[in-house]
Amino acid sequence: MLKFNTLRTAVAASLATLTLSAPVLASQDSIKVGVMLPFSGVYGALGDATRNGMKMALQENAAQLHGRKIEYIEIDTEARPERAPEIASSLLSNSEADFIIGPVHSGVAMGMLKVLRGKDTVMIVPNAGAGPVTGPLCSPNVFRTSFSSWQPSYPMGKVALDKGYKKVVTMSWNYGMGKESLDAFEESFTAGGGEVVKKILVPFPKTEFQAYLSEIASINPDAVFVFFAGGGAVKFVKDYDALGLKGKIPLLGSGFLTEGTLEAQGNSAEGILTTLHYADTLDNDLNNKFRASYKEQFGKSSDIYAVQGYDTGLMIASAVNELKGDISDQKALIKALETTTVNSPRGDFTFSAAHNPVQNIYLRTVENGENKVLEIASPALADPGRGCKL
Amino acid sequence: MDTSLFLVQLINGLQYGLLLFLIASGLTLVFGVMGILNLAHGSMYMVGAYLAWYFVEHTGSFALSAIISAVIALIIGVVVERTLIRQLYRRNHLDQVLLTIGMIFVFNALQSLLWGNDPLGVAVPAALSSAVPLTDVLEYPVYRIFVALLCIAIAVVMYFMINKTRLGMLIRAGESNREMVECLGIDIRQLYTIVFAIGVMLAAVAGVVAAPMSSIVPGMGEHILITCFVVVVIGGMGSIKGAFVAALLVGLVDTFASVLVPQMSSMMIYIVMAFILLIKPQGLFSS
Amino acid sequence: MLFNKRTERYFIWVFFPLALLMPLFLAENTFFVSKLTSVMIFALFVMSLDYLVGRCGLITLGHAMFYGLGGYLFWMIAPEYEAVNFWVYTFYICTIAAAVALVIGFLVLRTSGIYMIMITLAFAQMAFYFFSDSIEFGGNDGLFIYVKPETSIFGLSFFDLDNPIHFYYLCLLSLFNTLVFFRVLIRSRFGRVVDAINENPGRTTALGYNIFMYRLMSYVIASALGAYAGYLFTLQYGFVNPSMMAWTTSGSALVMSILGGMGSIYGAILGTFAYEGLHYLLEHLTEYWMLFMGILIIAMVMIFKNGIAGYMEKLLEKRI
Amino acid sequence: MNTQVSLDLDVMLETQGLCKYWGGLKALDNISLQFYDKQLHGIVGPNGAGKSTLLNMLCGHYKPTQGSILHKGAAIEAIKSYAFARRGIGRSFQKTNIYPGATCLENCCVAVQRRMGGNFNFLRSRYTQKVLDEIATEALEKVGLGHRRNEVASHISYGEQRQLEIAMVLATSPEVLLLDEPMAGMGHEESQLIIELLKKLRREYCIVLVEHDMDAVFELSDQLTVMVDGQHLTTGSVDRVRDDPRVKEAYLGQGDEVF
Repeated sequence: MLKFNTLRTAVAASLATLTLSAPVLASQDSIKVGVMLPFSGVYGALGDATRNGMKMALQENAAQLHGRKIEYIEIDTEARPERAPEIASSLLSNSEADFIIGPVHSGVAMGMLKVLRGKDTVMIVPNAGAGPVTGPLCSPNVFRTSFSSWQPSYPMGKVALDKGYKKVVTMSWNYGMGKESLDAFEESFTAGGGEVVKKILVPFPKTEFQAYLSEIASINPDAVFVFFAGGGAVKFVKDYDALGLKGKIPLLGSGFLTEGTLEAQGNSAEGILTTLHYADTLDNDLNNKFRASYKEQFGKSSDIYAVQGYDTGLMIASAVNELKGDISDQKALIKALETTTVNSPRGDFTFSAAHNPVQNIYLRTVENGENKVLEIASPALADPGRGCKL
Repeated sequence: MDTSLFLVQLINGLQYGLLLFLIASGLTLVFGVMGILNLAHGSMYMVGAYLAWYFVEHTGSFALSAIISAVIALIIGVVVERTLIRQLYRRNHLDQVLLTIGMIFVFNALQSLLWGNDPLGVAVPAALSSAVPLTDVLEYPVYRIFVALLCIAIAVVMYFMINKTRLGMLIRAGESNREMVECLGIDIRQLYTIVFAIGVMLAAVAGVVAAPMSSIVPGMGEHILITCFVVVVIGGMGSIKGAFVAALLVGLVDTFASVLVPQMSSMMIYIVMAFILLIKPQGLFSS
Repeated sequence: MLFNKRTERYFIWVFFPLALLMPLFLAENTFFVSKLTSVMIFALFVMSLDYLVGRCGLITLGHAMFYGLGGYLFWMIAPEYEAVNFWVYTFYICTIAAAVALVIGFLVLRTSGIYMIMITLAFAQMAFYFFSDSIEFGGNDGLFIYVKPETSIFGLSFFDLDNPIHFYYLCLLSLFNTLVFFRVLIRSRFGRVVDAINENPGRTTALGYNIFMYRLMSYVIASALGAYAGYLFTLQYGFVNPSMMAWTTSGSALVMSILGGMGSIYGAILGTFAYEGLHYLLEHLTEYWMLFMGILIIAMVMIFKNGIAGYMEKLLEKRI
Repeated sequence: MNTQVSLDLDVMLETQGLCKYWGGLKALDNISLQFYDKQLHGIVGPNGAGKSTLLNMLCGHYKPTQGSILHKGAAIEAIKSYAFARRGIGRSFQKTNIYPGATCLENCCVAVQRRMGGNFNFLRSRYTQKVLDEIATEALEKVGLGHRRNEVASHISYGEQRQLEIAMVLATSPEVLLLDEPMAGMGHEESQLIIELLKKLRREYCIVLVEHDMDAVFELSDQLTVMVDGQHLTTGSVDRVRDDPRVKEAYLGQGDEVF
């Protein structure tokens, strides 16, 4: 018994010093890619898909890497912003990552930026749409392969006007991404003469929508524009249907409303109009190939997050290729990344001065459980990058 | 707010409150009888929802899945009580808080392992999928009415069980005096196992019935857990009646706050709770 | 003697010299320096909680409110671009946090036991949603803080907060001072009453003490120090977010405090380093770190309930 | 009926029409008593007679439903429970109520310190004030625990813990001692120690003694009150009470578990 106790104590005491023992020493040859994504909790699914997509791209394009191997350092951010600076600095100084990929959550993005702006690494955001990342807080070493929250929502204003909607209620969670999305919609919608009769901001992450929907029903606007994603999107669309608003008041949304959630939403999602920089059903060779091999490799359907991850991988591969595998010169690396044209499943895109994709935004509708592309709502749309001095 | 909207919101609030009661009743029952504060109660709600989804996918029948899920929840309850909770009766609340925080970690990890992190949904059973029109635009789904009635039914059953049956008598006795129950020749540990299992089952059943009208996502348990705490604390810990009144109160406050004071809506229930505790530090219906 | 337990003296003689020398070995590895810094900051926070829970018997699940408050207060009262004095703002923040704690403590300390756990949680949630839902305070995404205070006293500046090593030493100093402060507090006559209240509140009332005042005072002290920790955290990365106030922050701080050995004060340092170390190790080893963390917490409650300090004391202290 | 014997002594503590109801249950019904300085007032009665309830109200632990408590003529029933102790009303408990983890000396120091002040002194060590230690030691010696002063309270015998309990009350320098069954659960010899102690103390303080050990009460009391079912039965000198037929009846009715 005494022996056991001693052992336990010894283990316990040594725990205190564990933080000091540096982990795996990396080989010099490999390119180190730090991955800061949520692998648990509400955003876990998004983190998974992004990672899968990125790895797939780097695997497919291994030939472009000029013999350099990729070493991944993956850390679960748990979507907890307060941990972000710490993890980011771990990847930056401890792992000396050449690229840091992340995050999904905008709050985490802000925390990462705090540490990584202007540092000797390249941060590539594969999802978080927070405006400031490629706006006032933009930085030469920060790129985004996804979108700014302005981008997918802005074109919807025009779509709504074309449909003849004059009075619209907008609604989202009360956080940066949500508010930026609503503002972008409002910007184009009111510029064309539309009126936002009510703007509802639901505390994040509340999903009790019934009270708000009842209120919308009593206002009875021409249409409703919303931003929700993930579990909230599922709940919202189901409630919208269950309370009978569907079919009476058209539902418009930023595309995330119906991304990765269609199966869970079931019939309730049919007919929703959304705008986004991608759709599963985009009919081009790259996309078809991508979807097939993703399904084969991971046993489930790909989604937008996988595409964004994939493009991140493509972008790294192409930059490494252009530099013949030597990425030690940060200026050259950034130059190479800036000028890349990514041949993405979503269609080719380039980067704006603020390092945000200049890309097509598609108008989609849900049909038979799929996001079907109706048209290009806005070709090669660039985020205005307000406040960025690059 | 005009009258019809007011009435609609009233229904919304009551319906939300009733669901809250269903979840909170297990929490308050376990606390009242056993003095155990189960932070992992929300995880049981999550487990119920995931089980419902899993069995609906495999059997196609919602009713059947509900029954299977409830039985599994009972078994989980018995196992958890026997192996873990049993060690804690003589410990303070702090240890209970920690143990059950540990359980939250474990349940969340298991959920992620078993079912992944994608948001999932369960279709409303066909028999209950119609809706009742309320206003020109608004309808009220039959399933939600059904859930509200079910919650009331469960409340009534609990009321009778506690006040009229032998088990209920023991539960009431166990609340006030452990020794007395033991004097009656009852093994109090058996009683505790039963009560804990029922508590877990109630949470899981709440998860099951909520599944068709919500999204099944990781972490769904924690958010509801805190709201349930508010309910249980306002009602008076251990009081089923209190939980019922408090659940309706919280449901209504939350619903109306969402519409009337949107800026403060998520703070509102906590403000109400703090206010009530300042007047009645033991909650509305404490024993 | 201030540190009356042999175990504690050993610990102090091992930990602080090691911590003092650490940057010499790790100077080029800025990550470990800043990781250690943030662990020390959190240890300071856990220490204040440990005093409250372990020494005063006041179990709170809302202590993180003050951690977050420390950060937000700095953002609120500091001018946006002017340099401010670290010590002056430490004083401001601790004072304001203490005032807030005085009001909240006055309300929550009327309850006890499980109700106190709940009502502290309620206040913390209120604060969380207040900051999370308000656009002025950056909402859910949090805020950046661009000011780094300077640390001169009478024109002499010892620390340059932009330098991670300097900041490391500032935090180490703060941690040591806090430890000493709590030791002094516990040894004081005030501490005697606090101990008495913790051991037997009824008896202490019967002896004529107004135990409410002592509890309130302890609550205020612990909260002010909790806010100080949050202030340091905010300074480290210039970043503040409502998730600092989430109940999970309070929860993990409680776990660390227990792991270290509740009420031992120095155990807070042990517990925080052990927990953070384990967390770091597990999350680098496996994606399912949560599972192992959960099992470890359960195991800890079941078999390791006296914490690391408790077991070390069992080995090192003379039997009476 | 008031059977209070008039004595030429100062009334220290007085109750007037004191009642305590627990819901519908009358734990204490209309009790009016006077307790004199430097006298030992015994209170006896069968289980459930309300003796402990009375004591708990005299020390401020319970608030009376009706009636008042006068200390030196001032009504004190409404003041806070800790303020009773500050007025010099100290009590011991039926179940041992000490700080088991602290030394005997420390136990008494807590009691002494309340009066000595400096309780909100955060910096000065608790071990630096000699006077405090001396008074605490004095209290310990008074009850015969001087040799145990550095022992941890949970390590001393049960009888000694009961003595410590009294020492703690004495250390607060009270005027009134409310003793709730100080001899409960003690062996004969240990009880004898307490009896000797009380004999010493009863000319220094106003003592209210609730006790089941009848021989001890008869031996010690100057005044004796008998209570039954929350009601006051009689009060008087030991001899008078002992011969009172109603007392016999009351106790016979209860069987003979007490005598």
